[in-house]
Amino acid sequence: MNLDSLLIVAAAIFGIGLYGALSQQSFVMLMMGLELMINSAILATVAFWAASTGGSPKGQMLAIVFMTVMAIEMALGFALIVNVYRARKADITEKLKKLKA
Amino acid sequence: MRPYLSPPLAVITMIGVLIAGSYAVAVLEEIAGTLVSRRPLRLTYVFWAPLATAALLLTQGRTSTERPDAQAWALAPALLAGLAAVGLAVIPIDQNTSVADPAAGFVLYSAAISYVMVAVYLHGWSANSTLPLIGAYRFIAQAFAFQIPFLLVLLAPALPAESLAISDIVEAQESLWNVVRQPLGLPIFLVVSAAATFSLPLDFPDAADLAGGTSSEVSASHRLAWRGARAGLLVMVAAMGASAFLGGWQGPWLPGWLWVILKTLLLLVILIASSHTFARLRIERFVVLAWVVLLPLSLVNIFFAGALLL
Amino acid sequence: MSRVLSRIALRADARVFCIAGSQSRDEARLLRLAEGIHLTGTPRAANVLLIAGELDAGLIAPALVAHDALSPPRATVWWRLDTEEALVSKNFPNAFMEDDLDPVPALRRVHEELLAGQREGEAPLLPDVEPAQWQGIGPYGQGGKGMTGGVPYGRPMAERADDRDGLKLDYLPVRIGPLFAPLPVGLALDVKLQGDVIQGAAFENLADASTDGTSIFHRALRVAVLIRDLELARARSHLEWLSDAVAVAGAASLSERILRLAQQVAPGDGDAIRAVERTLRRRGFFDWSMRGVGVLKTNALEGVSGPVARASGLSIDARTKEAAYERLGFEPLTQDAGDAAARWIQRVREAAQALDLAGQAGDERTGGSGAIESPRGLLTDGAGPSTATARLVPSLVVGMEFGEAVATVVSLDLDMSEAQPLDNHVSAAS
Amino acid sequence: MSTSAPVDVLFVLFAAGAIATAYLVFRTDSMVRAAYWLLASFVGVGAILVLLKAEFVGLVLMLMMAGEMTIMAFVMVMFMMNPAGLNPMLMVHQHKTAIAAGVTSFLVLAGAALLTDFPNAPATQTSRATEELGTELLGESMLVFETAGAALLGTMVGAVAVASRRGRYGDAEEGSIEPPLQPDEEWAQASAHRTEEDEHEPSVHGGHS
Repeated sequence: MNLDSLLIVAAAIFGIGLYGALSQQSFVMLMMGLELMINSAILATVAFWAASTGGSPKGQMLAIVFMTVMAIEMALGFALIVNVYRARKADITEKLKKLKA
Repeated sequence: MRPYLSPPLAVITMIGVLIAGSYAVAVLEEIAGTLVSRRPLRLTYVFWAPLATAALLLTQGRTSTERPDAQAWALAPALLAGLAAVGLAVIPIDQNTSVADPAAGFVLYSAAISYVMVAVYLHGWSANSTLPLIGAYRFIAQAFAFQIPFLLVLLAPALPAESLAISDIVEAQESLWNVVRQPLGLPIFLVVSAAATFSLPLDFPDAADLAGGTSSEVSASHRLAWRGARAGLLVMVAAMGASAFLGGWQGPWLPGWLWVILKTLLLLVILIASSHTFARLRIERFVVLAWVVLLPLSLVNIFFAGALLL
Repeated sequence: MSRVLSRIALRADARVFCIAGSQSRDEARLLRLAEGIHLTGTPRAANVLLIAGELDAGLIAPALVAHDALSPPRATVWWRLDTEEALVSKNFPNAFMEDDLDPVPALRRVHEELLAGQREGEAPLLPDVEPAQWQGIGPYGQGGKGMTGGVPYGRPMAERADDRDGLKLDYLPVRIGPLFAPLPVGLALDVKLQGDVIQGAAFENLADASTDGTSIFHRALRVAVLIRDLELARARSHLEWLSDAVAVAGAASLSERILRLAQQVAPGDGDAIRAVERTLRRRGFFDWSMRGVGVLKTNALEGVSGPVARASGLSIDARTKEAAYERLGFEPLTQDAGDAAARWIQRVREAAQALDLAGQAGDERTGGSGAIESPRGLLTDGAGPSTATARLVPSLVVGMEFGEAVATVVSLDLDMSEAQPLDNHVSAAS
Repeated sequence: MSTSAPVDVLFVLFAAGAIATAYLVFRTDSMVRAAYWLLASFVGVGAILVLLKAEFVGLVLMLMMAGEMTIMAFVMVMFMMNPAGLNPMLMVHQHKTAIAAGVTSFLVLAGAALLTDFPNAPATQTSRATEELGTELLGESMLVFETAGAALLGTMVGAVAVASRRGRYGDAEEGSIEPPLQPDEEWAQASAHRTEEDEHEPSVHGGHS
């Protein structure tokens, strides 16, 4: 386990997440792609913390900020899904050709 | 840092604790049921019945629902038993012995509790049948209601210890047990524990009005595994209560590990006796109770614990 | 190894799933008190199927499904009771039966023979096939047009419907019953579920209509009977119902205690019942569990009689018209709340009152007047009280959480064999 | 940063598991499975973080994700057709582009990771990381920590407001219609009035031009 291998794992997860976020039609599946990308960001951050910062707690701090971002993304994502579904009965992106109601 | 058990010994200990704990829970259940129903108490029967029932379930063949998610269905009891093992592992057996005592033991324990939701949801969902599915839905409402009070009420004992390691939490109770120092703690903990282990009066996902809920479609060894895992979960919360509020290994005359066992048994008796005493709440009442009463009370508890430190 | 396990398993209670015909449920209920057997709530937990009495025609098909859900090696025992007909023996050819069968020893024997390998486990009675073939017509082999729709395996896919949050989420059409343990025998609820909320409901009565009941209340329609016996039977009926209701509420051990009490009570034991009421109240069955559940307003109670009506404040009771009861100073009890808790309290108090009456009655007899107050309400020749009460169910359970709906139906104390078969399909819109 | 052989073996296992389960998220027909594969991927990453001695962050990640993924599974069952995977499904758009983007981003990031020379200052392998993090959270970085908390609170309030049925002026389905200016005017009239105005506006402008 070294920094290079950790970053390659993070890159692989990021790639899969990007694929999901771009390709999925369903809102929820799309959000799963986003989550995976944030997941890889957390992994990379902590990897840097462990290998390159001499163990300064600031690195872990950044990872916690990422987790906050993930929670915010989930909460807002779900709220928007509910709202869009209420207004348009749409649960996939294709049904939202225009954003104005 | 305390010496750990060697890995093989740790595994054997965990398996032994889980099996012995499930057996103790089954016997206590049997005794409580006999006393409440006012049947004559036949001791040989009480001690044999759990073993015989287990043997019966093991000799039988399993049946399946129509098109279950078979892997997830089989995984769920194993996951639940694994969580019970993880939770039990962080609890020190003795002043000088523990299976695992990580610095963030409290967080690991909390994580195990929150994965109970995953196990129960998978168990109900993957059976592909109505009653288990309703049980799974119910547990989601239940789990989100009890989890935050559960975390908060367990966090309060960590304050005087100034550590998230369970052994430090026990050590900090040398002069005064947390059950006295934080009088709100243990009662709240017992309520949320009944919810976390979904035992009566809060057994919503596996309730009798669902004919067993998430376990209504499981048979034979699968049923045994699920029941065993639930009993293991009960032991896991009782052991945590004993360590976090009743001073764990601390006590006069007897060796530490015996104190841990006795205190765990005491909490098990309280939990099982109350499950044979109180009527099941309605789920919406419980959700309201958890958010409106237990959550503020556990916050008060934490402020109180913090104020004592200043 | 497996032989050792079997030896140990011999000491276990036989795990029995009991299906009772609608005329035999009182006898079947008593098996809960028996030692050496354990009645399960679901067939999957059992290895022996017990069929009590003659099954109603509508219960045969569900009973076959339940039989195949038993854990193998499985066996069936038919406790014939007094029946002569042979619907059960035709459909369960391998069922163990004998004349004057004593159920508990027979179940033990079958259980032990199964474990010892002396009795061969029964094969499934239904063929193991998909209920419908996979229909793939969409571009990815799915059931209908587009991504969804169709009936992939004979199950309709979920469809959107209104819900209380206005989201129009999918609902799931499912049938609960007729062998779902908490509900009365023969009642099958067709519900539309959204999550655990019931959005639409209909019910079907699968119980055979009984032309003439054998209970003392049916006898009292024609001949004068001792009030002492009649009131004792009423108290028993209420306590047996209470035992069932407490079991559904999760307290199996308390349920057993109440059932045992129901067998032991004698005229004049009203105080024993009042002690039960205090126990139930202390344990929270009324205030925590049942308060506010299934409220019935007086104007919804057309044709409804008995404790259900009296728990909503209607003071109607056929007993007030009888001279003998007047002499005993009988006054009907009522409650105001009209919820499940009120119905629980009403029945418990009526049971206590009935025992008091039975204690005072001496040799008083009823008039045999053709209209009798049975434990469930007004019984006349050919019409039972459950018809009107059952009609309340669909509109009552819509909008309820599932457990609340079950508690509500239980609190009505239905006997489906009493309900008329004619308009047995009542439904409420979602 | 050098690690012992058992840790390396565990790392390879967790890493392979995290990547494989991340892939399976988009390769299953069952919504619940998709959500729980994602959870498995998070658990894999969390376990790697624990191996890196970032115990607290790793365990909190796992703890948080159990709840989040169950909500996700639940929302999927609520909003998505075919939640149980009775029908096979592949609901994608711009599939080839997405694959290309995924592979490219992996190659670029991995390449950057391999080619860049990062400073080599491994964390000291003590068990005090949790304690240091706690001191940091409630010491120097308290502002960041508090900001995160405030942001979460704001998000929760906002999310509830967005998702709830009642908008600012009434039912969400009917749109947020402002109340009338005159107290005795009917709401419906006010809204009809305004719609008319909106429709007339362009033609008025057209007349001027």
